Amino acid sequence: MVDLKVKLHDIEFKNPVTLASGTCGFARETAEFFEPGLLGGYFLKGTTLKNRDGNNYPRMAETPSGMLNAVGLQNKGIDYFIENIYPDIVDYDTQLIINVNGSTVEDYIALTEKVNELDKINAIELNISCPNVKEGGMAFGVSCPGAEMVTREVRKVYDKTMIVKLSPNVTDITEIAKAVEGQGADAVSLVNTFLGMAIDAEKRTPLLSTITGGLSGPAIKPIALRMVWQVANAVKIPVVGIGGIMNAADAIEFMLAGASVVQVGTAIFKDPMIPVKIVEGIEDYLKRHNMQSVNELIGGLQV
Amino acid sequence: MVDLKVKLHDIEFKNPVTLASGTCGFARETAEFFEPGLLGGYFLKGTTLKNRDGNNYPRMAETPSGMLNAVGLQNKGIDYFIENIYPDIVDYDTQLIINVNGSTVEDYIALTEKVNELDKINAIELNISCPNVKEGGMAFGVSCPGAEMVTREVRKVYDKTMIVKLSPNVTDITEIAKAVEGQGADAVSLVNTFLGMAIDAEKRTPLLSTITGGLSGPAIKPIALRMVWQVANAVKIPVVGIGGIMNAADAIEFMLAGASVVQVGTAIFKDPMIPVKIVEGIEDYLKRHNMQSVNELIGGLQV
Amino acid sequence: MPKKFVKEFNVIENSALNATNFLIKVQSDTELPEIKPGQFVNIEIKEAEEIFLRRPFSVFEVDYENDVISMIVKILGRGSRKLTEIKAGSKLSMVYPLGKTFTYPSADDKILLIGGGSGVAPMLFLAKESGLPVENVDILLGARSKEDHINVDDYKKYASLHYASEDGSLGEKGFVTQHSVFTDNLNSYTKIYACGPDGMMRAIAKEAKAANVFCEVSLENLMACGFGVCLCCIEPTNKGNQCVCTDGPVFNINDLKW
Amino acid sequence: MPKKFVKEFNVIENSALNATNFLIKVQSDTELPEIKPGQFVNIEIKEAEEIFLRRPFSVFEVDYENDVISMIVKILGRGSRKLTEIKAGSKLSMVYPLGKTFTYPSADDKILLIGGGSGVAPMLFLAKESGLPVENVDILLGARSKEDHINVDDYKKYASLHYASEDGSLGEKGFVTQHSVFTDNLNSYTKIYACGPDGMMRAIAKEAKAANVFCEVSLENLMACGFGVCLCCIEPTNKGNQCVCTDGPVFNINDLKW
Ligand SMILES: Cc1cc2nc3c(=O)[nH]c(=O)nc-3n(C[C@H](O)[C@H](O)[C@H](O)COP(=O)(O)OP(=O)(O)OC[C@H]3O[C@@H](n4cnc5c(N)ncnc54)[C@H](O)[C@@H]3O)c2cc1C
Ligand SMILES: Cc1cc2nc3c(=O)[nH]c(=O)nc-3n(C[C@H](O)[C@H](O)[C@H](O)COP(=O)(O)OP(=O)(O)OC[C@H]3O[C@@H](n4cnc5c(N)ncnc54)[C@H](O)[C@@H]3O)c2cc1C
Ligand SMILES: Cc1cc2nc3c(=O)[nH]c(=O)nc-3n(C[C@H](O)[C@H](O)[C@H](O)COP(=O)(O)O)c2cc1C
Ligand SMILES: Cc1cc2nc3c(=O)[nH]c(=O)nc-3n(C[C@H](O)[C@H](O)[C@H](O)COP(=O)(O)O)c2cc1C
Ligand code: FES
Ligand code: FES
Repeated sequence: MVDLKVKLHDIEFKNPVTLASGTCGFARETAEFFEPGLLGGYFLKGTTLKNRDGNNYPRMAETPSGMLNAVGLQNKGIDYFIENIYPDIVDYDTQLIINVNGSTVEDYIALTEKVNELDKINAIELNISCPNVKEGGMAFGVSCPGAEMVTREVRKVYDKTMIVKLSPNVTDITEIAKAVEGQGADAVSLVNTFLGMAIDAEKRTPLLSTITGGLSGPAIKPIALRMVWQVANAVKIPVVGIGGIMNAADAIEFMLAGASVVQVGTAIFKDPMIPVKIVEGIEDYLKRHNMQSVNELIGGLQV
Repeated sequence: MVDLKVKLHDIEFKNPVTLASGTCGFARETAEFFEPGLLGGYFLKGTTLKNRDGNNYPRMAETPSGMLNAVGLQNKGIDYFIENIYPDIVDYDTQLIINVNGSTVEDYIALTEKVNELDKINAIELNISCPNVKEGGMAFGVSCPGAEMVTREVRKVYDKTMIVKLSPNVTDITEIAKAVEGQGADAVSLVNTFLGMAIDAEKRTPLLSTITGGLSGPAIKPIALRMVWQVANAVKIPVVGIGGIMNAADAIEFMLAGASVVQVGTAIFKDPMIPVKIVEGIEDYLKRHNMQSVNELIGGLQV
Repeated sequence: MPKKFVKEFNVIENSALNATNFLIKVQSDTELPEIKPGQFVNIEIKEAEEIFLRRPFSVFEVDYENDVISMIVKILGRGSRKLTEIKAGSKLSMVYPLGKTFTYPSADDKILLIGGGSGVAPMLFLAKESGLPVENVDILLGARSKEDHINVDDYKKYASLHYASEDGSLGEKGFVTQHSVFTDNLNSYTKIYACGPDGMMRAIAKEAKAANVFCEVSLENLMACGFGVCLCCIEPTNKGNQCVCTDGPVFNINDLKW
Repeated sequence: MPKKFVKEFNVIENSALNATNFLIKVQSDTELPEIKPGQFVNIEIKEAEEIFLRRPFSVFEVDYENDVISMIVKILGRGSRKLTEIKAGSKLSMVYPLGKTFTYPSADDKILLIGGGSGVAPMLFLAKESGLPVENVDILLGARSKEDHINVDDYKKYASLHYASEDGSLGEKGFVTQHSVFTDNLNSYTKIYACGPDGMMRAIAKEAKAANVFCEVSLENLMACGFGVCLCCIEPTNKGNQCVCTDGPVFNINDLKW
């Protein structure tokens, strides 16, 4: 038997495979395909203080080996979540992590205080990297002072595991990672989507209502992998790897580069069973390579 | 008859389709497939003051809809070019542009002074964005002061068309574009490759000798297109669009986003005839859309 | 117990209905769940360059005896074209069953089903499933010309068939909303159902609203996931932005902001 | 006048030589240029997900009469596997002819051709083209076992055939460098040519250097473009980093840094 358990700061995941925020709804949707307890955890859909309608349709464009989205954090707000969704999912035998989003630091604090009350939620993911909203969002994530401020203020009100989600749309992601580590982040997750754009050449119009959107999927994997590798070598806190993971080999690559946990995002649009197959694939890999624990993979790249 | 001619500052291209530096050698190699006079121009292989061996093998890794390279500016130096290559290509009926690369500002100046002597070369492309060299390269291109310095100093010794090639590995590419515009750049070209990485999961080693390399190909197109759009809206000088252009529709999208000229790169590894097909495809598009001149496409996106 | 599945089906038939429409039949080696008109499958387009996402197609017929699902695929772009090239004997990965069905008519309803473009399949499926006597069901199909219509004579046992074509080559000349069953008798129907191009459905909805007739439309918004997690397929409704893939694809026009 | 071409060929044959090696024959509808042993084609692997670049394969045979080129494709990974699934009747896009040929033997040369793995094709092609009497040509093929060898009996008219297999199931047991033609008679050859796995070629080169015998190897470095523009396929040589695709793939071992 190989051991798939990994720790991220002080919470344990039964395996390193989790789903990325915004691509797994509130876990209930994937539960129609498979038992949520099969996965290490779920990073739930980005939640804000109040209801948000998100951006106008069309919000999606297919691109080579990827897609652009411009959802813009559509959600019914944290109170709706607590009252109507949380009770449905509280018994899932997996880690549930809330992805919180604010336009202001006060938003993040207010959200965190509400999340604090939820016993089942052992960790929070601060999204300071959403490219699809006008205020807040990525603005915090692309400068050290912005990232530091959000991290510092939330840290004051949150004692459980605090993960800060970083934007790849920066010159040096290690600077931002070090900045949030310095303000008490327990882990960093990366990457969020890359700001991109698609045009309909025949119609001469943008394909997204917002003109630009966030690029995800295998197309971004090489860049995301590089960033995870750089950040894992720059900070002491654990790293959650995200970006174009489609199969077990991809997940293993992120772990070799230094990720303790991985998030699968866009892949589940292609095949909702991929996350489960990745868990199996990692187990198989460990057996084939005579490894006892998945922890042996973390940062195991031979350079 | 539709008019395919475009101007970039004060030089004219017979059509907007050119080949990107590092992907068309010194134009002679593609001449084995087609007449170089069919294209608007060639951005020749990155040239340095002295011979450079480049990085160790392996230098290449295939990625989803793209590839990583870590060539590291292998070339025989500017003097070799002038003596042994320039005479071979001087009669090509197309624009030939030298892509110059330095480790120091002095290198750029010395190179430019030598290029100045070459009558056939009407423009220079300052590569301040190569991610695959240890000194210089991208270092200049990811900060405004660095980019400004190179641009300003080269401007002092170069009177013909000076194009500065920008790195996409930055938080805000419009800042860099505006900075080089402020120092006298006649045009900007973007993007160079994205810093990425690939790992062999089974062997647990990087696929490139240099660990990281530059990502190119259709995978990066949505990000490159967004950057061209942003820069075209931020500066007054013309923009050369680069990144994952595989066909006429892609080229047209870049022009709609604001590019006056496009460079085709990685696509020719897939099919050396693609650039010629793109010229034909643009002509066909203009006819179908009842346009007289390709200039109608530039910045023609309806938002 | 899962309610939705990802599965490789065996393609048992792919036949051209006309130049751009194909009937694709796939068989499962396990029992099918119940699938209703309006519900759809999300199909992986394999071995195609630069196609990343699945493509959604309405279920056209279900044969529970043989565990066979059929779809009518109209060639629109790269993915649908590639799909119509699939050979009997190959595999097709589908996510299913997705979306919700129509409000079924009651025994005394008189219904009009209007299909155009890629929206014909769910209308024919609903006609068959409606359980109404043939005289209570009218099907109106619209297309550019005779060649773009598919042969649906088999449905004469479920409904009266009416055709509109823009060039007048089959049935009445014009759009479906210009057809006599629509212009003259709209109030004779108690329920109208429509699926097809956005413009067509909006035009129908406008008239149905004016005539105050119950009307449901099945939308075909662009989708990334098809099962409610990406929030890309949204349609503004009186209940806020709703997901076409899970809250729909069937919507009552009174709930839409049309 | 172009010297290199991109063209869609018609696949006229794809037959399994053994479990992992396939003979693929393609026909041009225009006249072929001259193609020599060691030269290669760069093949587009169509309709394959996540394969972006072409894959290079040595030319195995050229039939100028019918404008047919053959390749022997060994399954190594995704691209080569996909290629071996191609059906006669389909199209194959190739960039050709690429690379340089070997230094041809002169009439009085006695040559040894050593092939292993995916490197068999250029050796057989060279044997045929060498123009030498059969007694002056030895072919030595290495593989893991009998099953991994392909049948090359047709080449008996051009050369004496020798086999090495790691398990001893065909010919002598061991690597090609442990085979008697190699260990006992190396000095009897005036020219040695080799193509195969890197390790094999390096081992051969070492012995050939020690024995001071002329030796050329055909390298199979990873390639992006195949025609000398990307500088990805480089091999360090005494003349600096050279491109395997244009300066090679054939190199004299004395020029290599091995
Ligand atoms: C719930 C649902 C049920 C459907 N049922 C059927 C069906 O039964 N039969 C059928 O033939 N088709 C059906 N469709 C439409 C089908 O999904 C699209 O035709 C298909 O996805 C197009 O893919 P493509 O790769 O061929 O086109 P692409 O190459 O991706 O696109 C070609 C052009 O069509 C546009 N386009 C693509 N998809 C849509 C869409 N869904 N709506 C509007 N414009 C679009 C694109 O923007 C582009 O301009 C349904 C769609 C939905 C959402
Ligand atoms: C000039 C030249 C001539 C060749 N001639 C032949 C021939 O006649 N017949 C034949 O079967 N093959 C030949 N090859 C090798 C052939 O190109 C590769 O086997 C093929 O590209 C592998 O592609 P793939 O998609 O199957 O493997 P991938 O899935 O891309 O790779 C599978 C594994 O193999 C490794 N790999 C891939 N290509 C190579 C390579 N070129 N060298 C070493 N390792 C590699 C990869 O790193 C990876 O680990 C030749 C190569 C060159 C450069
Ligand atoms: C449709 C969509 C919606 C997303 N919504 C969110 C979100 O609400 N919060 C967030 O932090 N990231 C969001 N993301 C980003 C993903 O969590 C992930 O960081 C990104 O998609 C890269 O991973 P991938 O390539 O595996 O998809 C979203 C991504 C997509 C595609
Ligand atoms: C193999 C390779 C070598 C390159 N060498 C150079 C170079 O010498 N100088 C330069 O400015 N850009 C170089 N580039 C970057 C390209 O010019 C281009 O900016 C980039 O590849 C993006 O375009 P594409 O996606 O069309 O390839 C190189 C790219 C590749 C793939
Ligand atoms: S397509 Fe993803 S929510 Fe509807
Ligand atoms: S493969 Fe590009 S130079 Fe050889």
